[in-house]
Amino acid sequence: MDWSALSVSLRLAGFTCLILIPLSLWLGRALAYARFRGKGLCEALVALPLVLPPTVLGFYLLMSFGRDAPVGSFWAELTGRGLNFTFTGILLASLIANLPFAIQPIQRAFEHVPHNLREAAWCSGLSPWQTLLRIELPLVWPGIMSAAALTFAHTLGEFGVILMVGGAIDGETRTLAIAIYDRVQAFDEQGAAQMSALLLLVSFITLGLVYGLAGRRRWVRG
Amino acid sequence: MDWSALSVSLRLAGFTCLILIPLSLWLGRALAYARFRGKGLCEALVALPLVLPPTVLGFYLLMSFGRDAPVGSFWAELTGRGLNFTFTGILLASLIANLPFAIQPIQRAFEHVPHNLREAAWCSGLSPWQTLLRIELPLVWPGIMSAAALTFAHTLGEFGVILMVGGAIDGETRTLAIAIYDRVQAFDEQGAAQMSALLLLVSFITLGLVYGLAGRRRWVRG
Amino acid sequence: GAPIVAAASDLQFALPEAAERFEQETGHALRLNFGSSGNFRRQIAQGAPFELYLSADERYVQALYEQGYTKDKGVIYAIGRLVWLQRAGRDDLPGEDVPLAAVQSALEAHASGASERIALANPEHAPYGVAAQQVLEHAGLWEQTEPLRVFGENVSQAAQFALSDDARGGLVAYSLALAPALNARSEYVLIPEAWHSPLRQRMVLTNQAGEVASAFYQWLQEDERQAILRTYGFSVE
Amino acid sequence: MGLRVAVDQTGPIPLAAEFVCQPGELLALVGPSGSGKTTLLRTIAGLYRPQGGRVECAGEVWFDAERKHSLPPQRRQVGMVFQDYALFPHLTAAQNIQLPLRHLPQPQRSEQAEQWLAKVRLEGLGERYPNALSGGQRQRVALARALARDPKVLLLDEPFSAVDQVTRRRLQRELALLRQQIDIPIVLVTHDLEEAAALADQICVLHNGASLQQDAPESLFKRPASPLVARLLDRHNLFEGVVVDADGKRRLQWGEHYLEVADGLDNLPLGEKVTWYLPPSDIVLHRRGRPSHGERENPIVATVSELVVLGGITSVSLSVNHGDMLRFDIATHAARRNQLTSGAVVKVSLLAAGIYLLPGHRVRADAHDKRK
Amino acid sequence: MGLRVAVDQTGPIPLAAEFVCQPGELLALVGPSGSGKTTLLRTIAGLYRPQGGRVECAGEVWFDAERKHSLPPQRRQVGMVFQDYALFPHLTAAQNIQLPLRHLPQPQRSEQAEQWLAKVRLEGLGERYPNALSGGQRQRVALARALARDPKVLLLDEPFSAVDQVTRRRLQRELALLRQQIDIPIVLVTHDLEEAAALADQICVLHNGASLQQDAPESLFKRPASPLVARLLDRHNLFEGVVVDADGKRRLQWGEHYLEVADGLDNLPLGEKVTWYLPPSDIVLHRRGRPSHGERENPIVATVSELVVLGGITSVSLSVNHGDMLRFDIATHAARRNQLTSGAVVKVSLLAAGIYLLPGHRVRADAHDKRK
Ligand SMILES: Nc1ncnc2c1ncn2[C@@H]1O[C@H](COP(=O)(O)OP(=O)(O)OP(=O)(O)O)[C@@H](O)[C@H]1O
Ligand SMILES: Nc1ncnc2c1ncn2[C@@H]1O[C@H](COP(=O)(O)OP(=O)(O)OP(=O)(O)O)[C@@H](O)[C@H]1O
Ligand SMILES: [Mg+2]
Ligand SMILES: [Mg+2]
Repeated sequence: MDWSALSVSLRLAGFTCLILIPLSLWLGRALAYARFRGKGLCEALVALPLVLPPTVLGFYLLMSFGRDAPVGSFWAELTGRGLNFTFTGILLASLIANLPFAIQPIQRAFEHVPHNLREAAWCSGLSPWQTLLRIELPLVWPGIMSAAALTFAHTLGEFGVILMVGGAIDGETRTLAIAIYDRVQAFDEQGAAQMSALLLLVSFITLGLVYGLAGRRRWVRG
Repeated sequence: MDWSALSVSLRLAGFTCLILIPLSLWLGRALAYARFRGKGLCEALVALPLVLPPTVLGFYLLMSFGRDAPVGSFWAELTGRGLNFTFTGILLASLIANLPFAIQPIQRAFEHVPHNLREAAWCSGLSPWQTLLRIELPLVWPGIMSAAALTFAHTLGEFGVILMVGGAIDGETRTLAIAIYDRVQAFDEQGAAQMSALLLLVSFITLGLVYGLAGRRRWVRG
Repeated sequence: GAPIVAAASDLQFALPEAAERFEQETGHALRLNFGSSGNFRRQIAQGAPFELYLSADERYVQALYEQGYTKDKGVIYAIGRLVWLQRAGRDDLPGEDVPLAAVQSALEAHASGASERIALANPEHAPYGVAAQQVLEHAGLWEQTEPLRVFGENVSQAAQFALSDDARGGLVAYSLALAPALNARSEYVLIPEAWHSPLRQRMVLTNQAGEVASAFYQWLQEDERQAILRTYGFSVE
Repeated sequence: MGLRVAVDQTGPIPLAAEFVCQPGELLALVGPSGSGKTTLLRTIAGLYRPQGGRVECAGEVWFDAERKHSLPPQRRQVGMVFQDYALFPHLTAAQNIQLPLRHLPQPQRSEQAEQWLAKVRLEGLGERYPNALSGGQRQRVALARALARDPKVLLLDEPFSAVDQVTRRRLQRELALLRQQIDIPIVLVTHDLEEAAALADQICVLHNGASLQQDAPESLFKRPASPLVARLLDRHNLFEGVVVDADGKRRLQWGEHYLEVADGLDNLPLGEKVTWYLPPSDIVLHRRGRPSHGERENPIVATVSELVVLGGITSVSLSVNHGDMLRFDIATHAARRNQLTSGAVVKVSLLAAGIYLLPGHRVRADAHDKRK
Repeated sequence: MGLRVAVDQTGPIPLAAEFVCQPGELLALVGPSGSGKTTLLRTIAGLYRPQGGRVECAGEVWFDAERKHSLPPQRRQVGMVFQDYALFPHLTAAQNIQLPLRHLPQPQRSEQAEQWLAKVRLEGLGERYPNALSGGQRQRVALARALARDPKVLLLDEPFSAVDQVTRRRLQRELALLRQQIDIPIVLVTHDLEEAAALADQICVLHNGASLQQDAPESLFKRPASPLVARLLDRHNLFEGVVVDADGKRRLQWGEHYLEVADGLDNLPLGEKVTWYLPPSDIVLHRRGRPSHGERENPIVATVSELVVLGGITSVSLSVNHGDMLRFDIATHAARRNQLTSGAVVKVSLLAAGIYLLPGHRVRADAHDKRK
């Protein structure tokens, strides 16, 4: 069993959720409450990372993360390190690839928050920030859980983008998905099956916990 | 430009949406309204197709779609044709791979339908079926649009599963995503960029339309 | 850590054995990454930390050399061979003299309505795919097989296709056919070398190569090591 | 043949109610907030299934807990106004009203919707979505939607609570007209006892899920079955007395007074403590310097302790010597004319015919509903 | 120093209202459903920004359209009861009430929440989520949440509409107690004119977004500024007359009657048509066979056309010869004693002091509010 790959996978999925969910809360909320003409186009734009085949998206990311490309050189100047073939790089790639899964459920959830509850919160003296924390977040919680679950699961399974940008470096960018892929390619079906089972088990437990917790809302319906 | 690949892609994405959305309406609604102990686990199960790397999922599907495997032989007996390397096969694979994207947004949307509106519909004499059509569907519409958009976009970009089950047969299972991948692999970056641009454009327009239409709900908020 | 070697997928079985022996002899460990040679070429051009690159396609090495990412032009380390691979136990393996008889019979079956596929790697970018195309063209079957062909992304996937229930078989790398993992499940016949242009595989040290990688590079070129490659179905110049 | 409801369960919402409503009759359900009125309406509509009980309407059994039989809401054909309106947010006001009219062809449907809109005084607002309507306008759309259904029974959960008095009067008139046209049972939940008295043929008083008394408004207000009912009906003038013998006649001793009672005293044993009730209309103020009718009946001297002027009516509270408080209303000009002021000493008569002895009840100071 | 509101816009919701509410005062906003009451409260709370206007409270400018200044709702510190309650569904009743108390330490917070729950008579229901509460219980949680806020101004949008009469009375008493403790302006939207009369120091009458009249309840009910106000206040007895000279004295000709009027007639030119109003309390029924006070003032013979008994009070409609309808209330026993029955001919006096001549208005048959 490739434990270091599992650890990379879990770290990648964890960090992706950790960064992407707050970001999507902000973006999804903005999209949910905003009313402007080009909103449909904006929403379409958010879904676009999905449309490219992962390897191709990975290819374009590899190109733009390079030290000669704007993104990569900016990052290199900032940190002294490149993006390609580093954990940071695959994390960034994973953030981009997962954006649609994270934003959409959260946006929909915010759209369902009754406006008068926000007003009632303001009238109870809650600042916009407190309103977000104490009223909106609990109400959009199922949406957040959906977003987190989809992001988490998809990051675990993501392969094309990560392989391209990360280069499958042991202990840094080689995820369990890549390891399983390698096993399949090497016709080691038993090894692949074992790792797949492990991956499925870990995900199942994680997701089961997430959904189980999210489902425990006594206040839903009478 | 590979027009036949584009046509396969659009057909695949279209049919996937067409079949998956009604299915997810049924499943997502059942999950939303049901209250049972193992519900969290059920929901986790739905997300699992995401967790496996697409190629690996594809590999397992290839195995189980084979003529000697249960699914494949059942299908062969039914229709006289195999599933692997056919459009039907990749459609089935695409349905499985996209299940999580379709079900989750729809389930969340149904969870937000106020119970008393369904009751009011019943008291207005609407059968459960009419209630679904005239009350619930309009109310979950944004969720359906989210599901359709994610499914559509993801099917266009899906590559690992489709290639594995479909074998890239021209005009039947070779999608635009595969064609783009092949261009990239063949170091024909210009070709890849052109096709990518086309894919992005088509998706952008489709999604923009979808969201634009979905957003035109005059009744949302005062 | 140990230097990373980026190697073409057809070396999946041969190279680990070589690396293990190298470690026994020198005490130096290596990390092996297998994958698409094309992807590796791209990644090396982007500064990937690969020290040795064993490509299935010598043109990629050439290109990297010209762009200045490698120490030199590298050397040919092996020449690949092609086989007809099919599931074991079918009882219809073609004879050595008529390796493409299976393709013929698949074509005949197709004419009568059945559809058993023929798998090969994608000739657009996979070297073994190019060779397979040449073989079929040589036999004058390229056009006819069009409806039966399925393309793997690489030669490994082509082998998976070849062994699936819905395929008659496929044209894949000899090195895969010899792999222990496939031995029990498959049978094969060799394709004459003359039917396609030689699959020359070239390796090269990248600019990042350190001492260990250079040592391995040299080590692989010694005659006795080439025997390992030979047992895995590569011929050597 | 009308509506017969009997419901019985111990939890989670305790219920023990029974009532009947004949076709063409209007039954008002009254009771404190949380007493189960909405739950009972939901039971009739088939939206709530209590553990035990039976609902029958027009000779059909809609619900029978014993036989585990329950007709779905669609087949019960009720017209229901929900307490929180439950308007469909994605349909305009007119479309909301048209929804139960789907059996009609479209032109007729919109015509009827227009008519209903007019009847609830919302002409011209048919194209508005509910979110662009005020609270009372929404409630009226809900009312129109329920009435449009052509129902077998009409269930109205506080249908006028959000509209102003003038509009409410008009809607009540519409409801009264409707009652003449269609011969169905109507169950009305209301908090407004005047509304209940004015509109209902029967009133059923609920408390903690239990039906305490069902009766015609007049008898109910005159003869509450228990002190609790009296209190729930916002009645005052509920006192305790003892049956005594005074000069050979049965009298009700109340503090220092020996009250003459027209009815019911003779059957009671001497020394029995009884609870009695006097409707405010049977308290007669003696006019200054002039005799007035009924003056000889139970004259009582009392002190004005409170005067509340509500337009043309003044509500007077008198405290009698032993501490009890008598309340009644008189016309404001009469109060003025008799120079009623706080602290003034006045004489009133308690009409013997009005005194009602509650059957087997006594007023307990602690009789206080714990559940709200 | 209290609350001063002036709002002005043409659309989408037309508004042209102005009112003042002093600290410690309770101002009732009354008006037909859809007249803009909720919108005005929302404007005060900062949830709605009209195109023009100004809101000032406690010397602070909260909103000034001209200067494009608007304080956010958080900084206005209002306690608001929303018409649809707007309870937080994910918080229990107690947590809902605790939300505006976040400045207090937790133990104190829960203690206060308990106290508020008790004040709105919801002891023991603190742990319930709103979906397990009845309509009236929810409304009371909303009320407690608004009161708990310790606000600078209290905005109550029909806060008692969903609770029964007895509970309502108790809540009104709590509100009255609260008013003695805190010295803030309270704005109450209500449909219940009696409630407005009983609770409010000032009433402001709204129609189609415009404020028609603000006044103390008594003066308002006695002296409505216009027929429209009278109608909105559900007043009847609004008639038309002509100023005439009879026997050298100014009189108001009404049908065949020449009415004596205490005030205001002398300033009017002869022949002027005026609208006049008579509060029901100034109509005095002549008792059978006995003279009664004020009998000589404007005696009128009329026919009883309708009698509605509402408990202790009977509402009487009399039709006079020329077709107008007089309405007033008397005690039910008085009605009985005087043998009032439908069709009976009776004599009443219209007290000269009560007749109020509306300034410069005439009753138009078509004066009918188009918007609801
Ligand atoms: N889900 C629930 N679980 C437990 N108790 C509930 C639940 N829902 C409602 N109740 C309780 O049931 C009782 C009856 O509620 P119901 O809504 O029928 O009252 P109501 O008479 O309509 O009151 P209101 O006049 O305030 O509308 C209330 O005390 C309420 O708290
Ligand atoms: N979004 C909107 N667009 C246009 N008009 C609106 C909108 N929202 C409300 N209105 C209208 O504004 C008017 C005032 O509404 P408001 O809610 O203030 O009335 P209200 O006096 O509170 O009535 P109620 O007593 O019925 O609650 C109503 O006629 C309503 O139809
Ligand atoms: Mg209720
Ligand atoms: Mg309102």
